[in-house]
Amino acid sequence: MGNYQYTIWILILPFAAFLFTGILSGKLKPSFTAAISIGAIGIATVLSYFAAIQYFFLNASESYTAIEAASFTWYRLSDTLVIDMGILIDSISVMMLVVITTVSLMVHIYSTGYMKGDDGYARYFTFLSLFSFAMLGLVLATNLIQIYVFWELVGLSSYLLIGHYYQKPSAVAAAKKAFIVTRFADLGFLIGILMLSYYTGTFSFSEITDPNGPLITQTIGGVFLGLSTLTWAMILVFMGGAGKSAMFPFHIWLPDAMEGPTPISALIHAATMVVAGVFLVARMFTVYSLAAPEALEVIAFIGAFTSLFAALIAITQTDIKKILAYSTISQIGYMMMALGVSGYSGEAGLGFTASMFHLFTHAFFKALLFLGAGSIIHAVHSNEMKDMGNLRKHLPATHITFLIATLAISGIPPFSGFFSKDEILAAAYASNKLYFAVEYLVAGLTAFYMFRLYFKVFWGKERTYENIQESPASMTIPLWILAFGTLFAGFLPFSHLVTTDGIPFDTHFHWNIALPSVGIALAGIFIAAALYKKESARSQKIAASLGAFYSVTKEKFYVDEIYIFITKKIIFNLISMPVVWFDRHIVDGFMNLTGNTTVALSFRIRKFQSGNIHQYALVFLTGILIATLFYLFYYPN
Amino acid sequence: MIEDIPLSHILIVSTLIFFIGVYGFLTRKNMITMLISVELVLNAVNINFVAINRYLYPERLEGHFFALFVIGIAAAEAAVAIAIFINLYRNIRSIDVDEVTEMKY
Amino acid sequence: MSFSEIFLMRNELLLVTAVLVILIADLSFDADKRKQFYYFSIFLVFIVTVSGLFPAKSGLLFGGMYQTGPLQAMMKNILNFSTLIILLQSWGWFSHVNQQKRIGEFMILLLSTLIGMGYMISSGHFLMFYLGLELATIPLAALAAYDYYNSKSAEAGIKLILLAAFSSGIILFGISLIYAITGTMYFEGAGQLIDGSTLSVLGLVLIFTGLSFKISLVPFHLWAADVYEGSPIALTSYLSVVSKGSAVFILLIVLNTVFASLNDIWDPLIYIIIIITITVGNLFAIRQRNIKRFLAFSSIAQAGFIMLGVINNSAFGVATVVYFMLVYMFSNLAAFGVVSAISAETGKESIDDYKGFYGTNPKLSLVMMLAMFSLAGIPPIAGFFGKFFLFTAAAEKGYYILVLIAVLNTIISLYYYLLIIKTMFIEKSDTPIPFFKSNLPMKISLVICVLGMVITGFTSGVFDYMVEMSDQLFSDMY
Amino acid sequence: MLTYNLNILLLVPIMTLAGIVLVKDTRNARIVTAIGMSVQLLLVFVLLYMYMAERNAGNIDEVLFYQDFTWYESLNIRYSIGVDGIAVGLIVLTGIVVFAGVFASWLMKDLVKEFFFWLILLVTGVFGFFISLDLFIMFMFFELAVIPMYLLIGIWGTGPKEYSAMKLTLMLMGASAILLVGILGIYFNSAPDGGALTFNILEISKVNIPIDAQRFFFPMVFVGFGVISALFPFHTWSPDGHASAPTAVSMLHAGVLMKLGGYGVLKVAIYLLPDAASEMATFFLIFVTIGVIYGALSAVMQRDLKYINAYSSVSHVGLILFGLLMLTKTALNGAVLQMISHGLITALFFGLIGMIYGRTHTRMVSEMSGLLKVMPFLSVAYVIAGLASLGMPGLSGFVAELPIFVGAFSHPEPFYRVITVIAISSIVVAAVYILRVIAKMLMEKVKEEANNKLTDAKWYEKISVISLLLFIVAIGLVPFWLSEMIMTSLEPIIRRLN
Amino acid sequence: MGSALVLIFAIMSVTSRKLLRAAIYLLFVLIGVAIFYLVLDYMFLAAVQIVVYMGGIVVLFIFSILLTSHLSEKLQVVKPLEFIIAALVSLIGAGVALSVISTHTFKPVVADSPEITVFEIGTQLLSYGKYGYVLPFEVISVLLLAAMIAAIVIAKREKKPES
Repeated sequence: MGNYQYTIWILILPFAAFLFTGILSGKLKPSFTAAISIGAIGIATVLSYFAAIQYFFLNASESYTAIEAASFTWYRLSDTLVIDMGILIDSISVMMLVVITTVSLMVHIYSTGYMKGDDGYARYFTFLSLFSFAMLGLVLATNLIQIYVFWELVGLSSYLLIGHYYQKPSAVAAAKKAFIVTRFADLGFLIGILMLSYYTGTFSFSEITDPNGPLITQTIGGVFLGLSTLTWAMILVFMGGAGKSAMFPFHIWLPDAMEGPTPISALIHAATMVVAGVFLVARMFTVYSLAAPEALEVIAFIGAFTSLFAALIAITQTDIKKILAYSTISQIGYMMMALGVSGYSGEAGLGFTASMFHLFTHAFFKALLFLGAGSIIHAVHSNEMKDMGNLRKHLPATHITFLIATLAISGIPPFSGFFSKDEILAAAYASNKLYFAVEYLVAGLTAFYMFRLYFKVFWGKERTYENIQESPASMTIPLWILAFGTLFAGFLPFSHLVTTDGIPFDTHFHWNIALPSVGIALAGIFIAAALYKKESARSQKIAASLGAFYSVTKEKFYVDEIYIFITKKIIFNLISMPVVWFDRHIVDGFMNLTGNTTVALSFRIRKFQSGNIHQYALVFLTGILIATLFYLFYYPN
Repeated sequence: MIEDIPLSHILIVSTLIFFIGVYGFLTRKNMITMLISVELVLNAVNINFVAINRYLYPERLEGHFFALFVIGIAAAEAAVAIAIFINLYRNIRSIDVDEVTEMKY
Repeated sequence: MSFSEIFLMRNELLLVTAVLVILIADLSFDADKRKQFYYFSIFLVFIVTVSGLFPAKSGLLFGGMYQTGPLQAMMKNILNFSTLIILLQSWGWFSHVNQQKRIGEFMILLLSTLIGMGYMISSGHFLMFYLGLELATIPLAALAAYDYYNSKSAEAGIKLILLAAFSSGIILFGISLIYAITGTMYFEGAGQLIDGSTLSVLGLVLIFTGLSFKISLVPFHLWAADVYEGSPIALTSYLSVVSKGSAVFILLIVLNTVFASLNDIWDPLIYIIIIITITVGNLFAIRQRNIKRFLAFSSIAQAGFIMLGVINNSAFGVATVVYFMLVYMFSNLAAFGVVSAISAETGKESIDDYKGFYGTNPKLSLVMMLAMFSLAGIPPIAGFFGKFFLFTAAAEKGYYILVLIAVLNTIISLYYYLLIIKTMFIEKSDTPIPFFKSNLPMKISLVICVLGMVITGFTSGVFDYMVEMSDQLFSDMY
Repeated sequence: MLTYNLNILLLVPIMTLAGIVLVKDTRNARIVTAIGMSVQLLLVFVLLYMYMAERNAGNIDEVLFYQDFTWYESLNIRYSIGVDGIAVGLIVLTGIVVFAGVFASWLMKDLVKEFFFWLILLVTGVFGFFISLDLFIMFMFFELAVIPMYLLIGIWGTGPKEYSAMKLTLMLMGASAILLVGILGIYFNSAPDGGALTFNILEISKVNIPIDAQRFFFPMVFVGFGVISALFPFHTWSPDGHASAPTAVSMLHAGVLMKLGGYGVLKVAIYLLPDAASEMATFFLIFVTIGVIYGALSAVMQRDLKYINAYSSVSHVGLILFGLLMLTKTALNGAVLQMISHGLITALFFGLIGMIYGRTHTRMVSEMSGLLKVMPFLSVAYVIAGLASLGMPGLSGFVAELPIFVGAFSHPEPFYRVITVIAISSIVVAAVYILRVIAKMLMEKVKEEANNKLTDAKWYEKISVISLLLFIVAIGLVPFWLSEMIMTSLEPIIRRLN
Repeated sequence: MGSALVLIFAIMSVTSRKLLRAAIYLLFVLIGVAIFYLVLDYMFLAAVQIVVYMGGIVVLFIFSILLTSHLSEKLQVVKPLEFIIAALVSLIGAGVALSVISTHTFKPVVADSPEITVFEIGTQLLSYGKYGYVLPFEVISVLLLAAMIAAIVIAKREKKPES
């Protein structure tokens, strides 16, 4: 145990930076805005590292326990249900702190070069601070509502940053899409939270995820469609995670989100925000593992499926950022699958550890890839691979760092990706051979498409470039730092740090799995080299021979079209339009009808008032007669 | 003499006159004839009052006096009504009720 | 009967005196001093009105033929006051050349109907009731036909007198039946002897319908619109406020004395009549383009609302009716005042002519708006309180459905009142009624009405006093 | 000890009214109004402060600053006023919204005096409604608040204003008519064990109205108040009315007037008729839930900004009724918060729409684009309003909707949870229609040539916008003070429900 | 049989196509009614009936008929439908009234009654106690005055001024 009070500043600083630069936007010099943001995240980074060292290495005890470093009541919903805002320090949150602050700081620095001269320079940094704050708040959350709050804020900053080039229609559309898709997924998350709170009467992780707590030890709730209510709740929670982490079928927003500035893609859509779903599942892992194993199976399935699915699409894409986006989806699928196959405690929890490990390493190499891509785009002013070729001459620093990251993601030792991927494969192998087979294939596909990208961009034919030059130091330094991380992150003893129950365990190296996986990765690399190292027609031939399959994957399995069909055709045209029609014509029509009928009736009965005295007298008399007859029959005394 | 005629007989007659008057009021087009019908109605009522007074409550003359006043009022009413008829006649040269339907609906 | 007791009748006596003084004065004011004569007459009415403000005692005169009490006095005050206001509003009409000479006769006839109403309200005997009723009707017919170059006016007079004669025939028939059963025409005696036989029910129906004619309840209302439209405006407002009010009050007295023991029988009758009266009145009012005719139907609907207080058949109900009459007087007379000002100035009586009226005559249109809101029952204007108490009265008896129907009908009425406001405030016209200055009496009357509409609701004392008086009346009389 | 005289909340508007009548030229009319409403806003905050101070001092009375004068003795109608936390919250809302509204209509051109007169009269009614504890005066103020609407829309509105004004007025007054019957019913059942009948809410809350009477009158009171809260299927006045109304009126109407309904449902229907409320909640919930979803779905297809916002109000105000009908403390708390939050948000929306309309002269989303570039202040404010409306944490919408859902979900009946899930899905639809507008109207390039020359907000518009924004953020970030204030005041109602 | 005659005259007075004849038939009815009064020993009333009605009202009618109509002119009859409805309503009305009256059991008839003298009538008319009629007497005098003024002011019309 120790005093982690200072961690509160990790949250406060970016938030203060956001508020300060946000409120005074337009009044500050853009460079000053950037300086404030960088300063804030820089201090936060230092504090995060300090916290990590304190937590992992200055910790006296054998196991890592969760510590509530700070907590105050933000909002009282009822006498028992209270929403706290606080800081939860445990192994995964500390690990995430390191990841987020590091990548974020790098991206901040990188951006000063990348975004130079942009109209929205100040705005960009303001929102970056907001994102950092939200993401840090998310991982430090002590309870479900807090995580939901920051979850939404993360989504918001993602929306704002994707839409940074708001005058570009495609960016606007992408931002909207990202928001709405994740929002829809969050609906499930929210309902899941409500269900959990209904059964437990609390939002707090410390109570919900307590392995000896009531939620896990006692069966609660009824059974619905063959699964317990708790399982349903956990599946719904996962739905939120799937939305943020772009799991099938919610993945569609992520490739479009590449419309944002590239550093944003690196930070939000590669390293940090998109793994929030993985983090969420990890955060709730105790419950999943001990009380809702069926939900875990769902997670494993979705994860495995997505990783294959996205990898297949990635092969055929031509936009470098899209390729990276699909690769991100695929890699997150890996992590999800790993969580899904994981057991609880000790060696059985390898999948969990592996997933976190992969998350950690992935953050470094994927951020590096994106920033490298950013560097390329910065130089070439295009996203399309057809505009690139033989860039290794022009962009040497970018080339080297990019290659390191590509090797890492392909799982080539000794780069970090190799270690984490190996653990995942081992976990899958131990649990489900089918998943192992799928992931094994995906490893090969990954190596293939990444090297396809690499070769097409850095080798291949020289194109005509306009005054092309290597990016400024502000951009290359972060690349080198991240490359350094990519190189050495794999050597961290993760199973000693991050485990399901906080108790470290020893892993041994799975040679039987590692060697074949390296083998298939190399195979992928060789195929890619053969096809793309030199410009040739072979790739087109293969594509043509695959025919329909090629075009289906190139069109991303038409998932977007299905979505558009469902929203435009079904929800808008078949539900909303009729609702509007119903409202205008039936409901409002009824109100108007009442009025019109009254007026029409008024016109109808005007003959009653004919102006003729005879008739008046007749009506008079009839009135009397009716009254009298009424009494004669009803009061016959 | 009242031994010979039962009360109900008189009441029946008066009621019939009343409704004859009503019928006249409903069917006559000339205003003066309508007024005549009203006089029939009033007379019918008067018969009622007087007969009831005489047969049932002879000790007090309430019905009798009532009838007396009704006659007086009938006269006043007729006078004013006829004055208005004449005025109308000067305006539209007719005292037919079907002609006075300028205001309706 | 002592000399002092005769002062219980001071309202009627003063009115008779006033009539006689006007009769004489009419001869002594020359043709060029008609305005002085007009003011003189108003002054007389004013004196009568003020005299009514002195505390009134209750008592019986002439062996019970005449009965009075604070509530009756209050009702008479309302009627006197209304008459005063109506006369104040009439100068515009009087000042026309062909009317000038006949101010005297007009005043005499109007005041004599007021005498009739006074006697009617105070009657304790069917004969007095009948005489009062006739005195309150026959001169009115003449007044309706007063504008004798206008065939509409004559038509109004004819419709009024013929149908009134017919309805009084019906009332008389009813009275004769009651007489046959009870053998007495004093309300008190008749009330004790009434037996609930079919004959008495028939008598009740006939008397009730005869009075309904006066109050213009549907289906006995058909004369009202035509007569209101054809009559001079002064008389229209008089009919809709004074004449109607007195009839309602005597209906209350008759129902609660003579037919008190039959209230289970007359409740359903009133119940149904309320519904059809309000509905039909509203439905007809929606479509009217002539403002007088419009107000006629609106006042028919209002009569239906008044009956909500009658159906309560207790002291509280009586108080709500009297209170509503007071409020209704202010509101309706404010409306009629504006209409008559415009009519006298421009001769326009169609609602369409009121387009853009706010642009040219903001003050008058504001008065009109207040009147419309008051009639519709919009707070904080007095009409709201009046209606609310009437609803309370009906609800007290448990007639919630009836109240519901009535309040839903207020929406229809709100609709057409808003139409008037819309015409004045929102719609534009190329030829709006030009700006004009109202004459002094008109201004005074409108100020009084507006003050009345605004203040009456807030000063709870008025209503509380009425409830108290009404309780007293019930404990004294019944 | 210093006590707060609530009458001052009525006095200031009335004096403002007098001031408006007395001043000669139109410029001064708006200055008088602005001063009056600023003073009012200040007083509202004094009230808030004193209320909290009093509560912190340990005063646990059900209402504070209670005053009671007999008015109509014969009917036991009393002028009783007092506030609890709920009322204070809504009074604060009203103060802010009207303050913002006055500044938003600074440039009102024709018949300025009249406009402000009617506007302030309406406000007087609203303040009166929130402080009253007697059903009679409550009803009186209710109608007083509704009726100026007719003229405000009819004279100063746009589009089919006469039709809209008439529809709105008639439907709302129709509702109040039904309500009247309900109130009379409560009154005549207010002393089932004998004793004096009363309109006083506090006194009625101490007796148990016979269950038959409750069953009969609850629907009337609920529907009566519900219509002004756009209860399905009686909501159709709302889109037309809001669309036609001038800016300040839309702000006040959607922002404050629609809340009268919710407040009434809570303080009259639920508080005084708790048994029937429990029995009939399920039935009415069906309509309310339809309204929530239905409003949201309708908003998606609208093209006119005001219609979008009006339907969105139908949906969001539906959530108020939804929370109220759940009858759990958390949900009630959320419902009250939603009243305040939605009031601020929708007022901001309508204010902004008015300001944008004043520049572009169109409210059609398709006829505008890229406004963020030309009017950044208004656009950013619009985005924030949108985010608040779709329930973004950190803004008031979230802290209001969350307790509704949590409270609704904690209901023991499974049906309620199912219906809650349906209602929650409206927030996704909300995201769709809000983001659609933001994307189309504010972002992308300016397509219309003329729009390039438009100016951003003027100082008075900034005052209006910022005052609203400030509270949206304040409540969103620190909901604690407000929710605690409401929560304590919900205690008596909860006790009645059990 | 006397009453039958009265009824016949009554019917004729409301159906006669000639105006003047209708008035004359009314006269007969009135006489018949006066005879009723005589039969019932109400001499004074009978006298008043004859004086006021025959001397006043009927004469008034005849004058006004002469003023407003051509004697030869036949009165128009109402449309058949209107006639049927009117007849029906009257008949039903009569039927209802008769059935009610005939089923009602009146209190026993008091056979002998005291003689009524004009003096008694006069005394009662001017007495102001119970069963005294001085107040109605005064009221009807106001009424008659008003009616007189009304009739004059309406009937006496001047030429419309040129304006």
